[in-house]
Amino acid sequence: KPKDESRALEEATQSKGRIAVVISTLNNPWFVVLGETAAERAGQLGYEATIFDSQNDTAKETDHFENIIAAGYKAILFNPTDADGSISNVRKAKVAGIPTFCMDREINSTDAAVAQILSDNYSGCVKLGQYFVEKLNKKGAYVELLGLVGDNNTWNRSQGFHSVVDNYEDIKMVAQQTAEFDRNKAMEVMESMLQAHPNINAVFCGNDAMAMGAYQALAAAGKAKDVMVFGYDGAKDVVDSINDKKIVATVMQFPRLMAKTAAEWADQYLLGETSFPQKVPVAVELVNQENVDRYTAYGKR
Amino acid sequence: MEDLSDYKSHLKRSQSLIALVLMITIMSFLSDRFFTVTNMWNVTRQISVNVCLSVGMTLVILTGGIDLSVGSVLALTGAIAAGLLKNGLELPMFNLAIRYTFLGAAMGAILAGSILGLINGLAITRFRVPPFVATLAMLTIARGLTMLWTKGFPITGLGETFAVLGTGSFLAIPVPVWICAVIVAVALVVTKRTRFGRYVYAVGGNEQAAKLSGLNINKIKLMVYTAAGALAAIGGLITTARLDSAQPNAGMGYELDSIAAVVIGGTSLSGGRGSVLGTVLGALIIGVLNNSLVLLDVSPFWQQVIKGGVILLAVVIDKLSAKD
Amino acid sequence: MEDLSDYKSHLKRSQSLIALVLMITIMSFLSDRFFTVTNMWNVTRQISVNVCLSVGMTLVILTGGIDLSVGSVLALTGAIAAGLLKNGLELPMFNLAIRYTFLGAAMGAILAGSILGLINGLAITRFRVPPFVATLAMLTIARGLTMLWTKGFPITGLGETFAVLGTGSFLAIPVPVWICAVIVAVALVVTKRTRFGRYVYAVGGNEQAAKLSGLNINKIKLMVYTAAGALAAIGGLITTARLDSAQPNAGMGYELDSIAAVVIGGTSLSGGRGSVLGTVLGALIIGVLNNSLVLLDVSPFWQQVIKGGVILLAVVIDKLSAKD
Amino acid sequence: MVQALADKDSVVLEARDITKTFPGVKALDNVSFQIHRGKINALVGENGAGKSTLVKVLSGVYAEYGGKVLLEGEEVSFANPRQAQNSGVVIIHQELNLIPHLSVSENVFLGREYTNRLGLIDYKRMYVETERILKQLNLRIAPNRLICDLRVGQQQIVEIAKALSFDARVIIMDEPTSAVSEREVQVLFGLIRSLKEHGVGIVYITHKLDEVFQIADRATVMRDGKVVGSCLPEEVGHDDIVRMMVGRDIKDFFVKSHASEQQELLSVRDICLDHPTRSEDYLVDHVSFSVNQGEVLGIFGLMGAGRTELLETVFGVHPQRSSGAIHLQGRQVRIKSPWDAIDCGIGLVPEDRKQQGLVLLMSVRANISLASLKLTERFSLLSSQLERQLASDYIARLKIKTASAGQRTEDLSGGNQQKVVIAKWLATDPKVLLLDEPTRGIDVNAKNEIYRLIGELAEAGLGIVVVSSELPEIMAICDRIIVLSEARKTAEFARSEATEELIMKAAIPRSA
Ligand SMILES: Nc1ncnc2c1ncn2[C@@H]1O[C@H](COP(=O)(O)OP(=O)(O)OP(=O)(O)O)[C@@H](O)[C@H]1O
Ligand SMILES: Nc1ncnc2c1ncn2[C@@H]1O[C@H](COP(=O)(O)OP(=O)(O)OP(=O)(O)O)[C@@H](O)[C@H]1O
Ligand SMILES: [Mg+2]
Ligand SMILES: [Mg+2]
Repeated sequence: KPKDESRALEEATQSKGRIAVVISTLNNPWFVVLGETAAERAGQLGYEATIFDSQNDTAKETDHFENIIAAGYKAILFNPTDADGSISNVRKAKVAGIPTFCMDREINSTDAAVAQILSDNYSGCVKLGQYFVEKLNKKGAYVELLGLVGDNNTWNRSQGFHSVVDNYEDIKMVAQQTAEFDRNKAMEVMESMLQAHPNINAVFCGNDAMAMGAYQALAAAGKAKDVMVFGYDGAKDVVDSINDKKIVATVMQFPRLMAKTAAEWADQYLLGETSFPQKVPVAVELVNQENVDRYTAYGKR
Repeated sequence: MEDLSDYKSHLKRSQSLIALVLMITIMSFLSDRFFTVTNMWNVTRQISVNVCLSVGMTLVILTGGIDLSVGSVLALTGAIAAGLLKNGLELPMFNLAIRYTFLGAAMGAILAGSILGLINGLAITRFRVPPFVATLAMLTIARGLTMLWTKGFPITGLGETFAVLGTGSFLAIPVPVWICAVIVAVALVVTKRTRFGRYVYAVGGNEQAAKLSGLNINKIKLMVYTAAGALAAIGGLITTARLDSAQPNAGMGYELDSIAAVVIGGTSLSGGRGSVLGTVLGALIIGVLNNSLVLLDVSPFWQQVIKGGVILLAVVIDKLSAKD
Repeated sequence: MEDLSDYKSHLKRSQSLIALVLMITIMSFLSDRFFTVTNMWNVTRQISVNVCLSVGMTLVILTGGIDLSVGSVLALTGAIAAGLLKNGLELPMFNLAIRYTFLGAAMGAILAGSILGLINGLAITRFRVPPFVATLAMLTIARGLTMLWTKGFPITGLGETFAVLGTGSFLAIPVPVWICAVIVAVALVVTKRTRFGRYVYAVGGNEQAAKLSGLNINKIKLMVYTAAGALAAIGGLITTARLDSAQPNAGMGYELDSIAAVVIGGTSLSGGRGSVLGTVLGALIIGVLNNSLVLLDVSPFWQQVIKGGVILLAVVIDKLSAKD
Repeated sequence: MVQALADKDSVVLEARDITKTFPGVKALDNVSFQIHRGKINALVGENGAGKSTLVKVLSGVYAEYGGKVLLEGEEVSFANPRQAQNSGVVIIHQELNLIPHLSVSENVFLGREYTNRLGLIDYKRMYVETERILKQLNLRIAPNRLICDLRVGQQQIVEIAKALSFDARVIIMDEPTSAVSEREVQVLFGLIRSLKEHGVGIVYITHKLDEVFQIADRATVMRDGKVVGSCLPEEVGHDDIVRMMVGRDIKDFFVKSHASEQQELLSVRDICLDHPTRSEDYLVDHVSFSVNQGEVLGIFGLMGAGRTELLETVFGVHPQRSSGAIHLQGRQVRIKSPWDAIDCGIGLVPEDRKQQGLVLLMSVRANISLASLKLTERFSLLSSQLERQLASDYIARLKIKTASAGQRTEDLSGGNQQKVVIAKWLATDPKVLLLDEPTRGIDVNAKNEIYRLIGELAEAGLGIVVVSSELPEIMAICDRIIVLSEARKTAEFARSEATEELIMKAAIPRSA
């Protein structure tokens, strides 16, 4: 008897069921924003949302999917760890009748997820690369700080950037090192790089945490004025720093927008809507010292 | 007395079992999704990789050593299997390109894992590097090699046959669970019923006495680390097959999970005491815990706190009840 | 005989020194940027956090234990300091909001670190949980608490005074290096010249004998883990101050770096043997290595392979030369 | 009445009706025992009789027990060893309790270091004090030497020094001489006598009954956790005490010679072992010896003469540093490792059974079969039936007292542990058995059984090499005796030629 009661209670409070938000990692505030916004929006729409942290490990993500299917969730708002490795997870959910909506990162399959709301790292970095070339006047030496070398976003960004910058013969990359998306590592690596290459003109960082770390190392070495720092993400620190004319530019992605859209589409899907575009790119925008007043952390003002 | 000591060790072994049963019982009340056939296969499938690593880790720890490199070796061997399967191996100097079948690639990965383990063993026995340092170095080296081999990109699209290893079922039981079961069964026979197994305990129990009893300590250690490497490779194959993709940063931090399973299972880190069965229980406890936290909708930040607390509690209960 | 053993232990201690000098010499040839004053301060500043953690780790390992939680404790205490400084502490039940000065926040963090360490110690001594498990649980718990405290976001904008701790200089020497130097000096005196220090060696060398000599083993262990927690908190303060921001994911994997420094410095993982000075050398070796790899523009793919190889080599050289 | 009162006054420490149980064992059963001021009370009894347990109760190691402990007539209950020490009750434990990587001085003063005004350790004072005590004990080593660099014998003397450094009313010595040589024993006895003159009450536990007669004022005998009697040594004989200990008569065993002159089994020529750190120096310096079938060869020497190293070298423990030729039954063999030695039919019962002989965590059965596990295989899997059979054969044959073959060797008494080690080697069916101090720390009864065993094995045609520090033992059981001194062989005697004087003369180093 008590079981029936509790179930009745359950149904009363969560009439629309549970939604899972699977995020590749919560180690970075950007993804925390993505996950929490998705969960919050789903909550507003009447669902109970739970966030899952895949800790950058596709195998952990697989575990989560299996558990989610077993637990009977209604839908999955999904930020994949890997474009290829995550496909089988989404397929599994589909087979179990659970719709998946990808956010920010895509999966290399068009028949698994209901829809993919994507932030295009590659073209974002193309934009950044163009601005980079412009600011350097097509001439100079720079270093690049990569993210985790085993992460495909690291390479998407790097490749987008190089697809532009490598066309200019007088712009030379004098060193390329990894700082694992980490502010502290970036600071330390930058400190050491400045020893080897004291006369660089710019730093390109694969995310904003590294941009902040690199900037701090430059500031400590008294070179903040001579070396331009470029980041990627649109984190609060960096938007503020651009405002303060410390960092030159970053690329704004819109995690809140993507998360909200995904949650809303999931709701519509569960209410019977069936036609969604498979891939929806959410434009990424360059934030520089001229237009920074239009932006705030992870979005538009 | 025979019976007494047997009984005692029996009780000791069943401590982790009690903790596990307790957890399962509580969970069955808390969530009606928990005690279902699908979910049980989920849990066992999810722990299968950890079990592979932990069986090897148990052997290593029984000799009084430790292997921190299992996670990296898993990643490297998974990538090697995927690479061989997908691109074959080109040997330009011989103007040769070898294509691999599924089996060939799997064998190649296991061979590579064994060699990496053997190198650990050689560093430890020949050059007397402490196991912690030797395998820590290997952790870094193997991760670096994984990056070099994959160039930082996942290797995907490995085909149906290979995927079976990770996602298939045989007689309604998932293939990874089968693999695990076979490994555990072999490990049980080896540790309990072969000379080698006995020697593993003897080396960890008292290395000097073992040496003076004519055991070839170095050989035993080499074999143990090699086995750990090979088992990590099997773990790598399962992971890769499950994801249909070899991830360059797969297996990060798995060494701690694996050591945790071994220790929760009652194996002593100073060697000579413990069992494979205990390790399996330890892995199950961790697996059930992970699964439960998800089923109960615990928020990810709280999950870590609770997970740490439960592991602590499991061991404390174990110790307290062992006291009487 | 007397002279011989002195000479031997002297030689043993200087092994890591030789490895370090060798590395520095080679690097001075390979890069003229290496042996400069700025770069030396870079290296020492960069290792300062690891030295803080490793001094505590040395004490713990000397007693025969291990502390895997230092990285998480560093993150949590750093976040606590930043949170206290920035937002103060609200105690709604008392209708009270406390604001913290720089010093108050720092003290609060160190207190928190000590408490976390004490909890480790209590789990180990009162509930006889193996140190590996107890501190592994704490690793998870403290990370979870960090996430809860920060809600997953960095806490930034901590002000000039606080930043001095990380980026300031005093008499042309970076403040973190000063802090480190003081910690090392105190630790040297404590380990070599105080009763407590000798007891740490005694507990690790032969716990039974130490107990029969009337030492309060539990108290010594409690103090050691508490010290490790407090030192991790100092590391947390430095990290936070250097970045002018408390990162929720700070300190991940630092436990392995720290243990590596201790072990490369010649301290035995089974306890009772080693020294703080050796640990400092170990940390320096790792620091110089990291710095060198960047100065030489080694590709990130190769860095890990080389790093592992050099660590292995350093220990092998050590062992080989100790043989004769 | 007056007499009784005076007697009572002289009691410093008293155990009254002490009962102590361990899980499954009643180690002490209503034991009463008195320690008198200025008297030496010997405590004897078989292995496992409860001697160590009794003195551990008296010295605060075990805080939970039934009965009373009285110090100067007042009941005390020491919660830990420190409290006992502070009350002047000091114990030298049977097991060495030293910290390997601390110095001699730090070990002597562990837990009560001298400190200066800053609270830092005052090494200078500690060194001076340590040197003074070591001098009394005739041990010439620097107080800052690390314990791990000392030999066992020296370590034991440090342990004694530690006890002497207290201002003790009662000193309890649990087998303090099990690892030290005769000369040092005499030094120790001199010291004990002077302590006695200063009114210290002394308890002396030993298995060497000769020592009881040499030094004790009174002897108390324990058996099975009870005190079975007490006597004045001058009033009783050796056999009386033994009878009390074992509850029946036993006779000292003398091995009869079975040596066949023709059949040379093992011959060792010019064995050398280099010093690990000093070049040009040897731990074993061109030693040659041979053993015939059925012969018992004794190797005598003072502490540190190199006897252990000699056996180890023959057994292949130090292949890199050793040289020399070994012939087995006339054939030259190369022994580069213990398993080579075992292949050749050589077994080694090492000096320290706990550190080197046994895997204490493993069962009696597993220890017995460890070196011959191959014999218990069936279809290349271990057969527990075969193994059990093997173990029970030897348990019966060697009369090993164990609850079952499955019991952990850790829980066995010393003599029985030693028998397990011997059983392990017999199971390999050896031709030559090397025994290093086979009777150290075991009681008369067990000793006699081991002597009997040695005799039986020799009779069965084995060649036996026995290293011992006890001259009477060597002279009783060996057919031939060689003497080592400072790594060199200095003499060889047939049993008929050997006298204590001759042997000692050869054993004493020339340089000393
Ligand atoms: N910690 C312990 N736990 C369980 N049993 C014990 C323990 N210590 C001693 N015993 C048992 O108590 C009994 C008495 O042991 P004790 O060590 O006092 O003997 P002993 O007379 O000193 O022998 P020995 O001459 O070999 O030193 C033995 O049966 C022993 O097995
Ligand atoms: N590991 C070692 N390093 C340096 N010297 C050693 C070592 N082991 C033994 N020695 C030295 O070798 C010599 C012989 O020692 P050994 O232990 O063989 O003597 P022993 O005759 O067996 O005496 P004991 O009665 O102590 O067993 C001693 O001078 C000792 O100091
Ligand atoms: Mg005893
Ligand atoms: Mg000896």
